[in-house]
Amino acid sequence: MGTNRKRLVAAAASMVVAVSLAGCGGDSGDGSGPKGQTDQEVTEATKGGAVFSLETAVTQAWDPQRTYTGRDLSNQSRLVYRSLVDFPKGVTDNIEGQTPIPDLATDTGQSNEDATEWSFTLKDGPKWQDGKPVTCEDLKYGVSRTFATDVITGGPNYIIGYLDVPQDADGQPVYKGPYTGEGQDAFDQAVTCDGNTITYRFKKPWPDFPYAVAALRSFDPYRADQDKGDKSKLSVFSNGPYMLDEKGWNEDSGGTFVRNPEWDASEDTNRDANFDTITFEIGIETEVIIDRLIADEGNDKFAFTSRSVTPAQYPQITGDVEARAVNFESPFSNYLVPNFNRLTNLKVRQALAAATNRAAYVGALGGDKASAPSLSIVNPSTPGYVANPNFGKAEGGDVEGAKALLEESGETLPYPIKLTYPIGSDATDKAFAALKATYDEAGFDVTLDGLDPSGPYYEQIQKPGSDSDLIWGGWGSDWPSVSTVIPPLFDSRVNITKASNGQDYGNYASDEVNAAIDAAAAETDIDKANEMWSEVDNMLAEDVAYIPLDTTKFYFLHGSGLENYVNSAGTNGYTDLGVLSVVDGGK
Amino acid sequence: MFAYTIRRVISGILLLVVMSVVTFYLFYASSSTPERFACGPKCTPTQLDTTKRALGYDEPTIVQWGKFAKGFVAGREFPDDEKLRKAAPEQVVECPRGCLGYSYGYSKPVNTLIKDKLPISVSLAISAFVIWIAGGVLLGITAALFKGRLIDKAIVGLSLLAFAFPTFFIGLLLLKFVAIRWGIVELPKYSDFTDNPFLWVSGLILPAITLALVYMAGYIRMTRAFVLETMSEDYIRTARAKGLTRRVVIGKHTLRAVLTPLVTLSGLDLAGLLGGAIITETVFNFNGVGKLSFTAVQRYDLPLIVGIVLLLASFVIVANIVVDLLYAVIDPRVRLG
Amino acid sequence: MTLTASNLESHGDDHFVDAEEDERSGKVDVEGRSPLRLAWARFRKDKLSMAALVVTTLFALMAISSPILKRLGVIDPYTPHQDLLDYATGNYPKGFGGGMSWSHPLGVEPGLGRDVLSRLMYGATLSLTIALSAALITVAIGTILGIIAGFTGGIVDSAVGRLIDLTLSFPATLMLLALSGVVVDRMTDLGVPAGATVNGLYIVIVLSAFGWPPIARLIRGQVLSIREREFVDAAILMGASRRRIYFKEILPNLWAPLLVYFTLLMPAYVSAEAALSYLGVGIKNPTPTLGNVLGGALEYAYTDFFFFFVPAAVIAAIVISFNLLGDGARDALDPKAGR
Amino acid sequence: MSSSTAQLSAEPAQGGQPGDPLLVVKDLRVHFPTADGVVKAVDGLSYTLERGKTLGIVGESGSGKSVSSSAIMGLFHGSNAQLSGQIVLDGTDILTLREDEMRRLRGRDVAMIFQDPLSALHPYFTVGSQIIEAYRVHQSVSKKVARRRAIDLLDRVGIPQPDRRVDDYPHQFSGGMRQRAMIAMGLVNDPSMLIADEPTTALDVTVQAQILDLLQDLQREFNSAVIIITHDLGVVAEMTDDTLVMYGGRAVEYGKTSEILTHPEMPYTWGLLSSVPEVTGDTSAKLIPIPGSPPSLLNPPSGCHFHPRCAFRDKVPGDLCRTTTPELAPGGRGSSHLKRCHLADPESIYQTEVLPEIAPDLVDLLAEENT
Repeated sequence: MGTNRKRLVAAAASMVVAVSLAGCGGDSGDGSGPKGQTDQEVTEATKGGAVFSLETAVTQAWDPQRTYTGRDLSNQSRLVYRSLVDFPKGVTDNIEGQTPIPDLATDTGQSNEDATEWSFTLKDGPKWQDGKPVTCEDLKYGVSRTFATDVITGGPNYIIGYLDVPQDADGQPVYKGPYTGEGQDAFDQAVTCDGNTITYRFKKPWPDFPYAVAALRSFDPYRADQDKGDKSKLSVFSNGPYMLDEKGWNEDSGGTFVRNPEWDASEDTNRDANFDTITFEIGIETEVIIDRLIADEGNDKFAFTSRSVTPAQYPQITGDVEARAVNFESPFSNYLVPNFNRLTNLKVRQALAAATNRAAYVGALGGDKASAPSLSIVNPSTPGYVANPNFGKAEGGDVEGAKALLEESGETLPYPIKLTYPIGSDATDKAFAALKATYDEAGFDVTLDGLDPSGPYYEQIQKPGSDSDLIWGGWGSDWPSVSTVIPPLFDSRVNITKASNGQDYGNYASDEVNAAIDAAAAETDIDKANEMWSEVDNMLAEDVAYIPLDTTKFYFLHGSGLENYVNSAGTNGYTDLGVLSVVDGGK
Repeated sequence: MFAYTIRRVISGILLLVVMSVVTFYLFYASSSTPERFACGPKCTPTQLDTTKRALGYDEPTIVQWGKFAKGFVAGREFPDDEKLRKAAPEQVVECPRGCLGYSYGYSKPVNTLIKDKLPISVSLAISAFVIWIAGGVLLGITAALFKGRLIDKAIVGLSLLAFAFPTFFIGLLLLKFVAIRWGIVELPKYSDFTDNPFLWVSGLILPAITLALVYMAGYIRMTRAFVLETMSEDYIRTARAKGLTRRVVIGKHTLRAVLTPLVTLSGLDLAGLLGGAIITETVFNFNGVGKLSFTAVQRYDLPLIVGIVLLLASFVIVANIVVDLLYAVIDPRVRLG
Repeated sequence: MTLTASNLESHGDDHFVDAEEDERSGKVDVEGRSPLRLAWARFRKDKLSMAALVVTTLFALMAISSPILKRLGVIDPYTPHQDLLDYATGNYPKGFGGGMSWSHPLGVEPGLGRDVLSRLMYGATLSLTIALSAALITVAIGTILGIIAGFTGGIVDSAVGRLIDLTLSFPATLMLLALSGVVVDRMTDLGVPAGATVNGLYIVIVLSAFGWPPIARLIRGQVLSIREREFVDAAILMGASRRRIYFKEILPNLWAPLLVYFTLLMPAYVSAEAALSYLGVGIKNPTPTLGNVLGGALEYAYTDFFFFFVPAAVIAAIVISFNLLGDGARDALDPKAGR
Repeated sequence: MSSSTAQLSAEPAQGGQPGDPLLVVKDLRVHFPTADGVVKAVDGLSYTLERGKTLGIVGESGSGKSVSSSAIMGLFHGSNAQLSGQIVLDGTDILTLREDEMRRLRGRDVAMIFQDPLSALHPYFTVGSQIIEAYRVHQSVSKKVARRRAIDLLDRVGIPQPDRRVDDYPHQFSGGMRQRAMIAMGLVNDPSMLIADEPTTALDVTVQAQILDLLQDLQREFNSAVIIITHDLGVVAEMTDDTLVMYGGRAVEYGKTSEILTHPEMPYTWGLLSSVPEVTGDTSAKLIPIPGSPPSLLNPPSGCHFHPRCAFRDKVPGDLCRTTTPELAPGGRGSSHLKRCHLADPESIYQTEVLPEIAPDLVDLLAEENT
């Protein structure tokens, strides 16, 4: 069941590991144990039936421009909101599964040479749930809403910095969104409609723009006449295969989606739309969800979840139950950053890196079903991932090596360290206690500073003058590219201001690294760019700008009445609702 | 009695005004950043600032309170930004008189949210109330009548046991074993009474028992003490001296006297619960006002927190008045003035 | 969850008098034993109360000794023993009963392998410390305000009365939850060490802040009745200062109800700590309290029932023994308050 | 009025022979086991009461006077009290009755008027309904008839506008009226015996007199036997035929009221007399309270229970008062005057040492009488 600290944290957790694409390495294969991701495949399906999604965290928003949680982005894409381009259904391979395919657009977009301008042409045929066609204006209106940062909150608003709209004195775009219409001219120049063709203009090259379109919902169309601002946060106006039923969405208990009669299956090939209805039951404790899925009674036979089995429940996942389980690496990575304002001695940082006991940390989290030690801040599922050679063995915990480095550092021992982390589940607390034990053995004196991630945690770590020495961070890339990992976390120019260090919690600032980032970001050849990113990662590791911890693993369970249960790479490893079906159509 | 009621109501209103000021200062004047939740993940400091302004958290507390008070008296429109309201009239949310504010976490007026959730909390409170009163009073009387005997010891002992284990633990035990593992009852789930009374009852049974147990424990002990105390009163001796049967002495004379404090206390306890039982609702995922308030706390949803605090306070204040009036009805000696 | 305060109130002024005891009450002991010795004599005859006294004393001894035992290394609530866990099953303890052995009599916890008994003992110490401090402060605030209100009367009395109304009108559980972010931040800014200290202090402060009104009412009532007695008049006539009257003349007459109330507040606060911990407020892991040890065990209802049940049973044992002690003390101190 | 009551009381006597005393109490003991030990509230009490006569039981609170009368009412049935001895009421030993048999006697054959009518009347029921209830539990009559009876009785005990006041609650009555209502309730079934427990204690002096008058009138009219329990010797003097003085659960002096008041033979009775100002109204009289406080019934003093407070202990040879319990036996004034005291010649001590202190003028009066 879980302490509700988890729930206090659940909301905030989405802030940290907000979203990611990236498919996930299939492991397993040795015959025993739960299935791996790549063991899953799509088979023939029968239409019909009702499926149930049991969830703990409430859905923050059904407004596409305000959505930023991986699960919700994927679900929206498969159920109700189509995009210009999309990731393919039912594919578990990381590369193929995370390569955009056309959806509303006729192709995957045309760019100019330096990738500062992208154009897409709309297909003929896609309709809204009231039968009106999806137009270029709808697309343009959708992204314009993001500029209304006083109303459209909670989404990936940073994309407004990419579009070529001039800035005002405060450094904010002069365009203030469609509601007040302030600066509309500037926006109309950045995004233009020419018949069925929409063109986006950016300030800087954006080579992987189609990935962002497929991964996020920010560029999805939105109908101006359906927009009631904040009032629309939980309403759905669909152009996908399903639509919200007449009862609507209840913010605390969920809702039911039924088939959208205006959706045309022949034209949309990326959504099988097998089941007739899907009901979201939200706000349930994780343990209860898993207990219900284990019990597999009544409607729960047709249920699935995005919550992983908790370590306490592992012993129950055996036999028939195990056959309904799948366990694989998620797109979410966790790491530690040393505070460069305080830990100025490289040897001390190196000692910390050496002493970081990933094996104990992973063990406390529940072992190899819960998490896997990692050797880079880049998630292994992200195209371009390379294990970073600077961090030694995966299990870590080199006490002797750390002791030697600390000796060399010339600091007085034990060296005091304040380790700040967001309180979460009981397992999280245990994991940090495990890290502390090895650090202390190596000559540090660690004080654990667990803070509530719904506020105090960020207050503490984002203050430039923070007294935290070591800070936990978690990250999932916004779209499958290293460019959404390293720059947002270590580019001091976008992060560090007088008041805050943004997401550069360690206050890391290196002109060298910044220059290398610029070079990699401008490279339009993806393979070449990945090599350059890998070099940047090495530079960071040499400075010990971060210490990798682990990759969170998903351990999902679903009811026995479901078929074609696939955790696609394109749906962030969550259940791909584009292929999911009910055994015999529920008959 | 009328004048008394008016006087009590006026002092109750004054108390609520004071409470609203205190609550505002406790929450709004604090150093926390309520806008962070609304701003969302990967929020830059500038966006945080924009959000703060949009939510009106940048204004002095007293100004925010003034808006709240004005909204309560005269109604209010959201969003707060007048320019935006004018530019985008379709976004305007009317919050009529009695307005408790607008929850940015839920994007709904606080009043709407409370109105939606209240039936759930009220159902839970009332069904628990029925169980604990029936069980508590019956068992309390039984224990008193068999004072010192085995049955008395068993009742008192068990009630102490029910009281000693934390509510959430008992709730989880019931949920995990009785409902999920053994499947003796359906998974607790709220259904509207008007939709299906049977489902309403069966969905409520475990949470209601959980909530009732701890109260029942208290009421058993209280009833037992009241009965014993009453049975030692002179007028009970008089009743016996008249030659009344034991049944009449206990069933009429004793119970009539015990009724008075029980009505008072249970009225206040019920009022305290109408506004939601945070732990029970959380354990059983009942989306009543209790869980709503818990969610509000998790999200730093200040208008929602303040609204619920004031609503619950008004329940308590009203209950106090009602109980005092009721007291005057059931106890002929009491005269209000 | 309601703090038992409301129930306590009604128990406090029960006085059920049996017909036979009516006769007895008239008698005054000719041997002149002190009331305290009489109460003790009565208390000693009550087997249940004596048992409760023994159990609470054991808990108290444990609470006092476990920091010492921790320093001596006899108990160790923090060191992981992952070697005792089975990595393949998700780091469950190897062996019988959750890894029970001579060095870990109650086994080790899954995941990290910390000693369960040590965590329970040290956790009980912290929970009892919190409960004790909160109960002391609650009683202190209630007593001081009650005495002042009862003795001064007039505006002060009605001001205290309004303050009581105000405090009681706040939904306590919600306030305890909602204020935690705000107050903990504030206290950290004021320099209270972050982590267990500030979180523990928060619990103590808010429990006291919302717990005092019933005591103030009780004491005010007692003061009003004591005030009418001659010895206070005498003290006033002899020119005693007001403060002297409060503390020298009145307080000694209040200790009996206060003692009873205090004994009953302790278990209420131990439960409150657990409930708040469940809701995410209070001292956090790794520092153990009964609340967060129980919170960490809740997931194991199916897979390790013993680990799941023991912390709750310890809480229940504390609550029951302190309640019985309080009941016994009340019966002994005021034989007319019957049960 | 009287004819109707005669009718109602025309029930077969339960084995009592005409001419036998209505009530015979023999060696009554009422003991309460408590956590601290056995409380001997009444320890070996004996007395008799004839029809139409009045007995006064006097003593301090805690002397056992109320307990003994509660025992007659059978109020200890079903409690943990241990009763022994005999209480023969109209030929029936009520200690041998089962509770339901006893219940039928209560209120019908023997009724009780309690001290402090405010607490003895149920606060939540009207006075009338409480009287009606008392009537109907023993008589199968309709509510209407019972109500008439209640109004009649309220009228008889002197409640003005009884048809209106019958629906009032006890708290709406004055103290005296409440006691009158209490008496009405006691008399409603025309009992052969009435026990009045401190009927006037809670009342102010003028009302006391009215109530006592009323009681006397009614006794004459209904021909009931009455036991008046009081600590007020004035009441005893005015109302009673016989007097029983109780101390520490035992009778210490028993005899005709005139005898006891004029020739008391027990220092405790002297003490009682000396604490009563209105016996004579003599201004030169001293009020001499009895030193010390009542004895513990749990742990009573050895020998004579009164010895720790007795001023005349030195007049008894040896340590007799402390070691030996005196018998309740005739003293120097004949077999009908019993006392429990070791003093050889209490009469002379009273005359020479006590009386001059408490009632100087009475000494002369007595002297005249003796000559």
